[in-house]
Amino acid sequence: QEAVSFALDWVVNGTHAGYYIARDKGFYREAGLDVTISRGFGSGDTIKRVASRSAQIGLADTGAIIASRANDDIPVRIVAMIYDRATLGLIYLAESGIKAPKDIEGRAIGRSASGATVNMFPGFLKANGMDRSKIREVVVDGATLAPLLMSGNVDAVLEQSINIGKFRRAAAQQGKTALAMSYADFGLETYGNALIVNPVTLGEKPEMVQRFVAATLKGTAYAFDHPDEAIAAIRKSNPEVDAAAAMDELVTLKEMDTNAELRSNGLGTIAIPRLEKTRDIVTEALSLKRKVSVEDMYAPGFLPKTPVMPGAK
Amino acid sequence: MAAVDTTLRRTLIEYGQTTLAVVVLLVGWEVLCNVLSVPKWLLPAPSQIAADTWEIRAVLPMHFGATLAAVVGGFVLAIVTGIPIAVLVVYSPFLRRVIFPFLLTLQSVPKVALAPLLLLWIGYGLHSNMIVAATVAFFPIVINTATGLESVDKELLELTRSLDASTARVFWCVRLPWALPYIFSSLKVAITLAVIGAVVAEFVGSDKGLGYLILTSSGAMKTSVMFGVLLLLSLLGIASFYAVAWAERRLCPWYLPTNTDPPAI
Amino acid sequence: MAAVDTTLRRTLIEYGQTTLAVVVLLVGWEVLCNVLSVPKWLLPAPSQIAADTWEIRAVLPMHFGATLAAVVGGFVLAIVTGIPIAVLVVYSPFLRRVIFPFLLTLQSVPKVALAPLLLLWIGYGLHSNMIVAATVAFFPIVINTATGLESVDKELLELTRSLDASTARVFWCVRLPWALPYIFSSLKVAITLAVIGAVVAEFVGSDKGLGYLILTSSGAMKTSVMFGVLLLLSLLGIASFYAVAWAERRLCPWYLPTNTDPPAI
Amino acid sequence: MASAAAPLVSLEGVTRRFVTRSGTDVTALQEVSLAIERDQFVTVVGPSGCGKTTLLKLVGGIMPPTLGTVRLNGEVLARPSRKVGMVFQRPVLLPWRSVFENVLFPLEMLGWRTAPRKDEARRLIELVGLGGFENALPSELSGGMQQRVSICRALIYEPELLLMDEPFGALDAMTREDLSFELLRIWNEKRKTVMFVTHSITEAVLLADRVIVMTARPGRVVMDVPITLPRPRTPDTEFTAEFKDFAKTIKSAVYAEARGC
Amino acid sequence: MASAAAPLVSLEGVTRRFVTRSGTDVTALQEVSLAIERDQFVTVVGPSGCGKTTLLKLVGGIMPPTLGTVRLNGEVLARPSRKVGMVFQRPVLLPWRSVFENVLFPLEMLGWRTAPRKDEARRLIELVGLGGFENALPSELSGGMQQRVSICRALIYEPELLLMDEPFGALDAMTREDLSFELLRIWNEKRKTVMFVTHSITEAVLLADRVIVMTARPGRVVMDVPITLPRPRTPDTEFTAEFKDFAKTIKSAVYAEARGC
Ligand SMILES: Nc1ncnc2c1ncn2[C@@H]1O[C@H](COP(=O)(O)OP(=O)(O)OP(=O)(O)O)[C@@H](O)[C@H]1O
Ligand SMILES: Nc1ncnc2c1ncn2[C@@H]1O[C@H](COP(=O)(O)OP(=O)(O)OP(=O)(O)O)[C@@H](O)[C@H]1O
Ligand SMILES: [Mg+2]
Ligand SMILES: [Mg+2]
Repeated sequence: QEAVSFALDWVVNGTHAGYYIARDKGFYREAGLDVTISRGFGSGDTIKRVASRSAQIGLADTGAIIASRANDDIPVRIVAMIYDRATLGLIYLAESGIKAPKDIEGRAIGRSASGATVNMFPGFLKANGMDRSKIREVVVDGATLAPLLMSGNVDAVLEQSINIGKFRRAAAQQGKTALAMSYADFGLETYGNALIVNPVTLGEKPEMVQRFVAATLKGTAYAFDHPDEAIAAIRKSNPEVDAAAAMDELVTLKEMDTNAELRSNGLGTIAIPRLEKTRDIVTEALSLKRKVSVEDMYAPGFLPKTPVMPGAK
Repeated sequence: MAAVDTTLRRTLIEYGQTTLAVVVLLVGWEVLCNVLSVPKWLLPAPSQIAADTWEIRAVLPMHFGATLAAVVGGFVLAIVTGIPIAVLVVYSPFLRRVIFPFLLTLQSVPKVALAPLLLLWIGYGLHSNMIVAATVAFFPIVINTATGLESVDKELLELTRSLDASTARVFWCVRLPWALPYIFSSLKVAITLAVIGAVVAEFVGSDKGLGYLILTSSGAMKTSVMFGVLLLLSLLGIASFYAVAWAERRLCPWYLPTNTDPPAI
Repeated sequence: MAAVDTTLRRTLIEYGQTTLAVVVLLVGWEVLCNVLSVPKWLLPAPSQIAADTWEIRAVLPMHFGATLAAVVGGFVLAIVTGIPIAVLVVYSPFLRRVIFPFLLTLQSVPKVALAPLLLLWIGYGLHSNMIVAATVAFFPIVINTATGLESVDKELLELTRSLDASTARVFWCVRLPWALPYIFSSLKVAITLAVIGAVVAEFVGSDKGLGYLILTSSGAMKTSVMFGVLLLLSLLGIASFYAVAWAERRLCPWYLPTNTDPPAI
Repeated sequence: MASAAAPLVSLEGVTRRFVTRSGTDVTALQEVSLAIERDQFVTVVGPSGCGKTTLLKLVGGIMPPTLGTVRLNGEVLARPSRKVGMVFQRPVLLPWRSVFENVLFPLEMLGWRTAPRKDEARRLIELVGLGGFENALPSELSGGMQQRVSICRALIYEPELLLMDEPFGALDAMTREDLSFELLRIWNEKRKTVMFVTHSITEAVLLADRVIVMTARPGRVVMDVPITLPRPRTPDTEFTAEFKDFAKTIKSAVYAEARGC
Repeated sequence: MASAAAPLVSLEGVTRRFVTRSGTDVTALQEVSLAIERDQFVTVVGPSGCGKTTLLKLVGGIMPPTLGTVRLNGEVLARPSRKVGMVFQRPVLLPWRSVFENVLFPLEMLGWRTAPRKDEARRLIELVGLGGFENALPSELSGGMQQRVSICRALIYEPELLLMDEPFGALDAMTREDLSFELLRIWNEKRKTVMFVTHSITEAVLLADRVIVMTARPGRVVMDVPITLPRPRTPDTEFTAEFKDFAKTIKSAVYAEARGC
């Protein structure tokens, strides 16, 4: 058994079901791997951990990866895509009357000071011909976004759509409905979280990476098919995870990853034109110093030979 | 006998008052939440908090223990670094001038911003949580100890000088005991800061502890559990503060007021 | 004339030593980064930090000013709440027993966790940043002031009692001046905590200030800018600390050592 | 209970005990009964540690008796009276105030205006030989100089009853003599009552209408001698035969008591 | 420079000035030259504030002179000597230590073992009349009792040169007399040198080989009287004619000096 340390992007949640079920069902063991999963402290931190090889494999946002390659040349490469589309976007209440991006003008929105969703917001505005000066922004801590929206202080918040479940339930308590709007649906079609590896590791242990990716994708597909079992696997080692919230997150991820494209190419695949597009959007939004080339961020050839299809059903 | 009775009665009254105050607050909070029907995610009622927190009772002891260990370890670390630094600063004007800017830098940089970097350098785990807790807690100890060491009665120092006593002896037998009211005053502050420091470390780099629980429960929008954990945390803070106050009472009764209330600050 | 010369020379030497220490550190850091070729994203070199921070020089004054205002406001707020609370606690054993658990709760709960809720209740803006800064800073003031007020010479209090003096007069003319070494000791701690508190408040709910800059630069993976802002922040901390030390020297020279170095702690 | 006929100060069966940190009881005063008439100059002598300071603090109302009652003007003393002034055994000055400000301190405590008494303060400071030190801090004075400041402080607000605990203890013979006669002059002129603790038997006899001799611990009054020497007293009084008789009586009482303990 | 023939203590043109916070200069001692032979018992008298304490602190080496030199055994005093013991004017006890521990304090400071001197400590405490108070804290003692503790503390390590600053100031006449003769006995037995500041002219003459009279500020030595009274002295010495002559001479010197300032 080869020991592998794997760093998540953030605290354990429903989107991580695939790794836990892969470990629980023995997919990793079958691949000869002994995987230690540790929580993340934000994509930026995970990237640095992988770069400094204190973790061998990591899960991080593609935008953050591109930025860190461009700004500081941090040595990491994408080997597989987990979120086929970035979940960046807005969450708002149906009762607010917002229907299209334009409706946000003239209203107050809540956002945190930084993060991918915030970084991409200008791009979203530009793509939809909106004027930022017409929007009043309230900057708060990420944890406060939901209460802020529910209390009616703002009409929308910049928040990943993966978290819609929690908002939905909080809104329901007040007899309201929470909805999500993705940047990806309005001109900013970018990739989301990806698996990353240090190029040195790639050179030393390509086999191990391949086996890890294959087992991970297998676990992800299994989790899509058996969500209850997958959530239970998470809660076995992380009892603090809330089952209902985790289920929402897993379901959202599944919806995202079971599109036509992945159904034909298999989980984890990366389309070069889409990656380039993502790079262009990010480079402009973050006014990065340089345009990273594809081979500078993506190491092809680590996906399984036989594609793993998202969901048998 | 009568004296014992009075003491007992007084103690009961004292703790009774404290308990009463807490109970009144909790009841008021509960009533307010119900009357105004404050939404649960804004400010959950105590009953709600208790019920929801009770559900995770199985994992609580483990998380509580992790935080407690980081607090105690960080506090001890803060003492064993803070007091020697204060000593250096008091005895050597040169070191004072050289060390102080760095101490102040370390102190004014928010640990929340520094902790991720620190953890990247020293790794994750209990030891790093302790170190973060210590960095948060040690500054008041340095300042108060230094002030205390410098406040020694001038003629007492002259007495030791007339005996041509070594610096070490004067330190241990005169300066340090003299500074104890200052030191304990700072330890009471430091212990609460150690609690904060441990939790901050758990926010940014841990997968257990009360700080981690706060993070996960707030992430899952379980406001009531978050409040429950915050209350547990404040219990930890209160208990450790009174433990320090108790130690002070045991170790240096001479400067504490006698006839006033026992559980003084 | 000779005396003035000596004083001037001594002052120059002192500041020279401090400056030298800082310069040595910066140069060492720079050299180390270059020699070991430490990656920029792990620890950027000072030259890198300076260059990258220079690029955002246009917005720095505004952010710096916002944080400064929150620090000063929070510090003042901490003083005007902390000292009265200490007074209440010292004069009324009943209030001590009732207030202390709440103070300790407020103190042991990490402000990073509390601030979002607080901001939700009291709104966003400079005033709320000040309040958060004050909550972080006020506890040492309470503890040290209370200890100081209680440390008054017993016979001095007997003297005032023999004059049947009002509590207010004894407080203003005896207890408060007597407690000043304790109070200033805590103010030196409080000012650095106010810096931290202001930044934490900016982390969780602000669109300006050095805290906001740290968040955005770390979010955009600009490590060197983040370091630059952290250094600026520590400059703010150092300057405000020495401002308090200077005020102490002006306001109460009587208890400070005379013949030692002027820039004592 | 208050009546014009009542003595200014009266103690009835007053006992005062202290509980030490180590838990033992020390009886400082035991069943002391005593009455002091208005305008009397009473001196108290007794071995060190016999309870003289304790006695003064009880009369000053800054310490309650364990048993018995202390009356002032016939009324049970519930709190210190503003008519009482106290000179402590230690100088107890405010370290951050100059000599001048320390002397004015009681006026502030009493809530009186200080302006009208500033000249008086300067006069008192001059009187005790501290002219030129008005702006000095206590830490810049010698022991005896500090003690003199504390004497000025007790005189500035002209209390009716002066309680003085070894006020001249740290002074040289001459300053001591000068201040003694100064005190007698003030007492005579302003008609005050004085309780004065001293270790000097000569001083005790020279100043007093009445000398109270106390025993060693537990403190009790063993002798209460009216001093019938004529007034005004002068430095020469000391050399009269009557004076020597009084001094001898008291000395033997003090010595007997002390040796006996 | 050191030689057996050199006096134990010698001051050559010693001046000591203080700068006050308000910026003025106070000259406490001015051009004092003085030699003290081994085994002498020297008493120092002078008006309050004339620099007696300053003189003792200079000899004790805990304060440097502004001008001039202080020699001990012929060598310039660069740092305090362990052969010198000091009784301060204030008791300066450690508030957290019991009487017994306070008495043993100098031994710890000197780095000596305390065990062999514990009996001696107990004996000294008994001697000054504090038997039974070994475990009391200083705050539980009267002023005079604290002063006696500080006397024991200076005696415990048997220094060759004893500097005593009004050691009996707060004591009653009898305790004072007892302790004076006790001190004489120790001095005689252990062959020590003593510099003793007092305000009592009687005490000064009774104890001394030599009385030094100082002037008021700025302190200078105006009179240096060898006391040729026979030894051993007893309480009766005080009543001899020679004694009275000496006392008178000194008294007039002190008074003249003081009145003159
Ligand atoms: N706070 C205290 N705690 C315990 N014992 C005390 C306290 N204050 C005084 N005593 C004891 O009470 C007794 C009398 O003390 P007091 O100060 O009245 O004596 P005194 O006559 O003034 O002596 P002196 O002449 O030395 O000043 C002493 O034996 C002392 O030990
Ligand atoms: N730290 C100081 N700062 C300024 N002046 C001082 C200081 N110490 C002493 N003096 C001054 O020096 C002079 C001599 O003081 P010293 O204590 O030697 O007098 P003394 O003879 O011992 O008097 P006493 O009999 O009252 O104790 C005094 O006038 C005093 O004001
Ligand atoms: Mg007394
Ligand atoms: Mg003196």
